[in-house]
Amino acid sequence: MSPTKLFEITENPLSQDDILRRVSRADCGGVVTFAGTVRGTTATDDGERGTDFLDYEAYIPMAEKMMARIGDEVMERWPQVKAVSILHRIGRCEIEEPTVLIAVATPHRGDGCFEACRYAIERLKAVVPIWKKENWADGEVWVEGPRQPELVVGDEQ
Amino acid sequence: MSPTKLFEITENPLSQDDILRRVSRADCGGVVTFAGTVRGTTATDDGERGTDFLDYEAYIPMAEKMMARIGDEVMERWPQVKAVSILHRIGRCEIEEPTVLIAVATPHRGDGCFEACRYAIERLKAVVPIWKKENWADGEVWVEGPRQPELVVGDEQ
Amino acid sequence: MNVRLRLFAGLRQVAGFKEKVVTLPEGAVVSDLLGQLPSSIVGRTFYIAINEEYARRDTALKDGDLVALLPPVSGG
Amino acid sequence: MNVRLRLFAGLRQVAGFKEKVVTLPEGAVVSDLLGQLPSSIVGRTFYIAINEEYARRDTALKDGDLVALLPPVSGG
Repeated sequence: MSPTKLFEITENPLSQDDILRRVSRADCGGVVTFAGTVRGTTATDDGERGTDFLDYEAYIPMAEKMMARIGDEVMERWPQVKAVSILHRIGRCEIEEPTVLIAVATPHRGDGCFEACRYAIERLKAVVPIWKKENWADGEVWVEGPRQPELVVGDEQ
Repeated sequence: MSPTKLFEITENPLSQDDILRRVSRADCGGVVTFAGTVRGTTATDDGERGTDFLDYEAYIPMAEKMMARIGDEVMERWPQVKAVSILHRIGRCEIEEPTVLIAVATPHRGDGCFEACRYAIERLKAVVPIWKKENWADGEVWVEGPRQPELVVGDEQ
Repeated sequence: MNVRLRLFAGLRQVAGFKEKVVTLPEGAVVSDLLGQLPSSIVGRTFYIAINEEYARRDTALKDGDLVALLPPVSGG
Repeated sequence: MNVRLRLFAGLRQVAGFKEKVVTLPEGAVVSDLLGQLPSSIVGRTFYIAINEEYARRDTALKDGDLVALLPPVSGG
């Protein structure tokens, strides 16, 4: 096994070349990579909303465990997938920087690499314990994602 | 406009970090990149088939023009796509190296970046004038792709 | 028995602490722990993890467990 | 009129040349050019491009055109 981790939370900038190397295999001809990047402006019904930068926090060991589990789910649902890697950054992330990378390698492009990669980012956003804080010159707020029906809520209003 | 080309045939190694920079925009939070890489082994009905390396040749100006046209088609079909880049390498390519990269940026992951990227690689394989030669220690052969029903055949047996 | 209670992100910020030890009677379940939460976070939505696995309100606790309260995740 | 005929990949390899000038009568279409192809490539499948655009067998040619014969593409 390679000493390089396939599922990793890191404070360092993410590299698409790095994740491609992590999943590259001689029997795979197609790799799909999803990059989630920091939006500086978001169009909303009330007009454009801006962000200065984001901070990410993770429950690191649980997050890496859940990301590895998403990799297992992918290999089970798409048996032709040969390799999956998920990297998520924590700490301060500037506009346009990638905060998450997900790469899926298959022998051919029709073997599920697109579908599996899409599945993996949806799962990450549902169950991996990572949170972002939006920052502006005059304030900050922790963002809470949508409620997840599959998980049991501990307490609520 | 950036001096960096979005649609390029090149003899230089391709970089996923480079193509991510070419499409990154402050209003986009999702980028999907497809990498086509050189398979060293391919499973076939007759067992495993190996390749030592590939050589690619392109009709460069026409290939870049057709790649840009695929970008136009993508923006027309997925109006929320903000940027597309397609890079293809020519010359000798070793096993596991990327030979083609296609990146599509959208504001959100559900805005068509996965579907548009898949569409673009299918179109590239149908109409962009690029050819690969498989090389082994004891020989070489130019690969011809499948017939394209939309194109008029010039001559045939 | 003693369990460690750990908070993340907005919950940590509101409560003003990251981790503390809570003493509970033998046989306690997660709900018993939740009954001792600081008032500042009562009424907020969160999920529960015990030793890095999602758990339920009726999951039994044992001495040394690490119980984390997780706001709805917003990674990606 | 004169047109340039350019071959790629396997076609170039089989024909043994990359480009040559072919003289045709005024009013010639692509089919007329194809009638003068070297026997080595007759019977092979290819597509036609004129000045970097896909064309048809009945497309009219004009002096100076660059006519490329393209084997079925295999990029990606």
